[in-house]
Amino acid sequence: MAREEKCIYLDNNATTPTDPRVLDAMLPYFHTMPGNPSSIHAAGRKARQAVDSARGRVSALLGCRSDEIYFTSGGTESDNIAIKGTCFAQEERKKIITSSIEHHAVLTVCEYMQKFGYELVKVPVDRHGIVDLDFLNRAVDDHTLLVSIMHANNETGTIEPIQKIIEITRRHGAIFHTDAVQTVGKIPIDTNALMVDMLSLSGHKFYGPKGIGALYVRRGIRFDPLAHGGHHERSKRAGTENVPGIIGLGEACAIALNEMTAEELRLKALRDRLWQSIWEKIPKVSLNGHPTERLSGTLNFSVEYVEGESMLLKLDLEGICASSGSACTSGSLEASHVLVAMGIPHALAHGSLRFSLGRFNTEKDTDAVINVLPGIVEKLREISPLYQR
Amino acid sequence: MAREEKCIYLDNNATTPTDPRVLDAMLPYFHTMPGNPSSIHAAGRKARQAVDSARGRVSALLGCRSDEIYFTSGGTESDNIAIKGTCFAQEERKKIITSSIEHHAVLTVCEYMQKFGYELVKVPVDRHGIVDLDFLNRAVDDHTLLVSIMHANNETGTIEPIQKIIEITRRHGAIFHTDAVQTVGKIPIDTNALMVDMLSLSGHKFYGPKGIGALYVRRGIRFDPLAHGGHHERSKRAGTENVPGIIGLGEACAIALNEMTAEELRLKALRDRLWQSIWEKIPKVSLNGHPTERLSGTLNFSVEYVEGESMLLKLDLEGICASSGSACTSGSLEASHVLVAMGIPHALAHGSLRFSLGRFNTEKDTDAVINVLPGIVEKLREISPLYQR
Amino acid sequence: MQYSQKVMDHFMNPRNVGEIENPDGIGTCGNPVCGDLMTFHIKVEPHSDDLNAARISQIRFKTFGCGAAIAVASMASEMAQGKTLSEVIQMSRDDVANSLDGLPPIKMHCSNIGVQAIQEAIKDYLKRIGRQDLAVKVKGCPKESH
Amino acid sequence: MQYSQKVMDHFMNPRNVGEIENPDGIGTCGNPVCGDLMTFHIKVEPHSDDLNAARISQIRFKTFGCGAAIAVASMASEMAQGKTLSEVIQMSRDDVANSLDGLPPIKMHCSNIGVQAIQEAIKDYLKRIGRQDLAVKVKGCPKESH
Ligand SMILES: Cc1ncc(COP(=O)(O)O)c(C=O)c1O
Ligand SMILES: Cc1ncc(COP(=O)(O)O)c(C=O)c1O
Repeated sequence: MAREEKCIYLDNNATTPTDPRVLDAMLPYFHTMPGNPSSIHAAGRKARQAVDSARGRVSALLGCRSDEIYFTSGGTESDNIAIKGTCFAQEERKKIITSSIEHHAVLTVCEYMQKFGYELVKVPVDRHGIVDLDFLNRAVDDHTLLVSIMHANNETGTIEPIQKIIEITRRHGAIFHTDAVQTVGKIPIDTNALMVDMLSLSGHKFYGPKGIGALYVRRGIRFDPLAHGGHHERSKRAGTENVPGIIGLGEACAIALNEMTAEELRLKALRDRLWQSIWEKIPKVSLNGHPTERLSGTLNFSVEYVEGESMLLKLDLEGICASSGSACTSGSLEASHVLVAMGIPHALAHGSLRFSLGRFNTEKDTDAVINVLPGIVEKLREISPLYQR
Repeated sequence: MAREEKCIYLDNNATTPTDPRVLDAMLPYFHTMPGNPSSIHAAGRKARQAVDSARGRVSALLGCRSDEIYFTSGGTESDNIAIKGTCFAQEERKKIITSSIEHHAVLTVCEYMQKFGYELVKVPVDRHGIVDLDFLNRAVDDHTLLVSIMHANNETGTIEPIQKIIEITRRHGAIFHTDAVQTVGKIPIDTNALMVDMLSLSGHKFYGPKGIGALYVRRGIRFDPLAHGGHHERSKRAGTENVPGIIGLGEACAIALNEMTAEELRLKALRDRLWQSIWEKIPKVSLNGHPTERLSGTLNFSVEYVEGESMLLKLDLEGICASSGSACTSGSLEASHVLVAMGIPHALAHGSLRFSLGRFNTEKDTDAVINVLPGIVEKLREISPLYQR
Repeated sequence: MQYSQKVMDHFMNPRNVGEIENPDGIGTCGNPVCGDLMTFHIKVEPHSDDLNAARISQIRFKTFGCGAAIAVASMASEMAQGKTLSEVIQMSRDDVANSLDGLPPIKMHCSNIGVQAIQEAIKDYLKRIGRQDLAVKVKGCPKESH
Repeated sequence: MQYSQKVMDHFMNPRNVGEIENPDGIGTCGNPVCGDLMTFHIKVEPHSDDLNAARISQIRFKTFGCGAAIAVASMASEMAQGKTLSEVIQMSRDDVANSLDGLPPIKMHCSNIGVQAIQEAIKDYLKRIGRQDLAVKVKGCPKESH
């Protein structure tokens, strides 16, 4: 369909288009400079230098040393290394704490570790998706190896108070990991000031390429590799380096460092204007996520009496790409565990929509939503048995 | 240095330049078609279709079903999944068998599994690098979970008799995995005819991009994921799919399927001519690897009285990129464990050179080697205390 | 998730949407896990208790649910329209899925509750005409989906 | 692996390569693990047993080894040339590495055996002039590297 060709992409929390500047930086490393960074010849040395300089750009964004950055294949791998690696590197502490709203890349890993004798505690959240600090405070003890709580949630954009979480965690000498896949490149992060121990990021969530990510590990924190093999990444992540991917990630970090502050404001204005219009034009909609402590590009709300996937499909036919917490859009049979954990009733969780705005969106895109969404909702409500006019 | 700019790249076993056709196929998936294959909208569906079609192209090269292919971040990850995944998915059998000449991506993983109570047996090889089938036959028993033996060795190019190895393995109901990172795309492989259970491959070894690989797993073979998370890759390998990488891998497979036969002959002629000239012009050189059962692009030989890295450096200054089994070129302090396992004396292992030819090499490249190598060897022998004219 | 063209057609242009004034039977079926819910209204003619004689003369539905659920309800309504009650009682979920050229696997057991909802309406009709004995023999909606 | 420009310079244009006819001392040091081997020939003037008076007047080396080993031997030979024996005995591996603007970490303990090999040659000289007692005090080549 011609419409599909120029889809209005409002699903930037799922993945972002690679910035053309990022792609440009990567291109020479495919054919013209093919070296393997482990090789000692000119081609290898060039690749090594490029990788080193990209590592420097990642660490500049995070305010850490470059030897605290390990390149991985993405956010999921980073989360897996952080959690499994920390567990397998020791035998003393056998308790892991996470939150009920983590991405599957953290939740499923923590659950898997139960197979190896680890106790798992999931901290609940309030209706805005903020973790319950009192609960956490009671849960962390001297047997706690690791606390893994995300920096911001991918569905609602709610930003967790990780400064306070870290304070609680440190009191008992537990290691703190945060899945910052949704925040890196979007809001400022200073690993040093925060005293975070491990932090995961993923290139394709902030205009870098897919298939590349990184794990920050504070010096002195021990972890077993997930993938064993050669001496790559200081023997902590084996496998020939994804050189173009690493260059792309470095470039994405450099761009973010430069543009983040202005972009955050721009997106917030765009998003708030969109929400304002939706709220005015569609009755019975409710915001999901924290009203203020929230990523500036994320807008998640529920539309009463209609189901999310059917709205998505109709938006899609209008050339608009968005997402939903509907069970029908996930691989599972249940509605978003995040919305449910926030106490949002199932029917409303099923009827949620997420527009996540990004670098390449403009008012034209949000205007398109405002033009078509009220009609779509109206049509679907008409055929809904729940709806009484 | 201007010379470095146009290096003659003869290190294709380390990594290959991405084929421009592969890069072309990938390009649209960076910015123009950014979708996440898990998304249900048009952008997501396009990405999903592209991934599915690439999976079909990989399976066409291997003669398997497309649902037997799992995309990974490279050869190392594939090897890790195969070995760790098989171990963690069961509790009955506690013995792993591998060979003494495996890549570190297999050897180190097998060694790591000892930490989890697995017994490890390394099968020795003969002077050509062929595994000792009698030894293997005695080693495999009913406690053996997994036999992992590479298809062809990356340093010498020696091709193992995996058909026979599989016959031995199957007699005891063990699972057979082969690291085929050096053979996929270079020689025909029919997973079905071979009855191999698991097979690892890596994109950047046959003109695909870095950071992408695959694991073939015969239907019915159980394994635990290495990275847990979302439902990607039929819940066996979590993480947003590296769409451009997957497309590139698919294209690399399609090209290989088409061109492999002719290319194998071309490379063999090129390589044999190179060796013939070296052998005529430089006294005291000896071939490493099997004289005939060998990858057609690989030439590994030892030069008496001189050390490999110093030859590499001088070649490099002449604009030629090659590799060596010298300890000085590895991250470790020891000479190639492969050459040493073949019974090659340490001094000769230190003095080995590997030229690995590939798709973009021509006679001009090998001629350049023939022009400069004799002089380099002569100079280094002059300053060698081992050399008596 | 890929929907067939037929699914998309019924999703975009659902047939028989709405309610019937003074229906002969009303049936509802829903799967709370999936968040799908369907309500069918039917008219039966003639008003017989002979399942081979009585036919569904008019049918209307409303659906809260994903694309598959809407398409299933629409397709099921089309398939039931004009059929005898005994024919409709013999219809299966697979019949509907097949008529839609298939459903994504995950939607099969979840959104595919159209036939059950219609059968609930038939049960309701049978009860209304005093044939409780026949009503209990009709499968209708599975327990967990009421 | 990145070599400094100094290392590359000495690797490309090694100074003092060769052997000496009728040397006053010969020293060899090698690390079988790394595959590095160095042999130094020295001439000493005056032929004194006063370590502060006797100087290395001529020095030549041969090396089997990687780029670092060749550069280390060349640099060590330049540094020792003209120095008194006591000065050379006090030279350390780090002195050579520093003069080369550093060596890759992995090469530090392996290829950096130039100073030891020269000290072996001094030991040999002292033995030849009958001062076994002084020879044993010179460190020379570490045990595992003979
Ligand atoms: C919060 C969060 N964590 C982890 C991930 C996983 O990252 P990736 O898909 O790059 O592996 C994602 C996105 O998928 C995410 O949003
Ligand atoms: C035989 C063999 N196995 C495994 C690997 C690892 O592959 P990758 O570096 O793509 O992870 C390589 C190359 O590095 C190899 O040559």
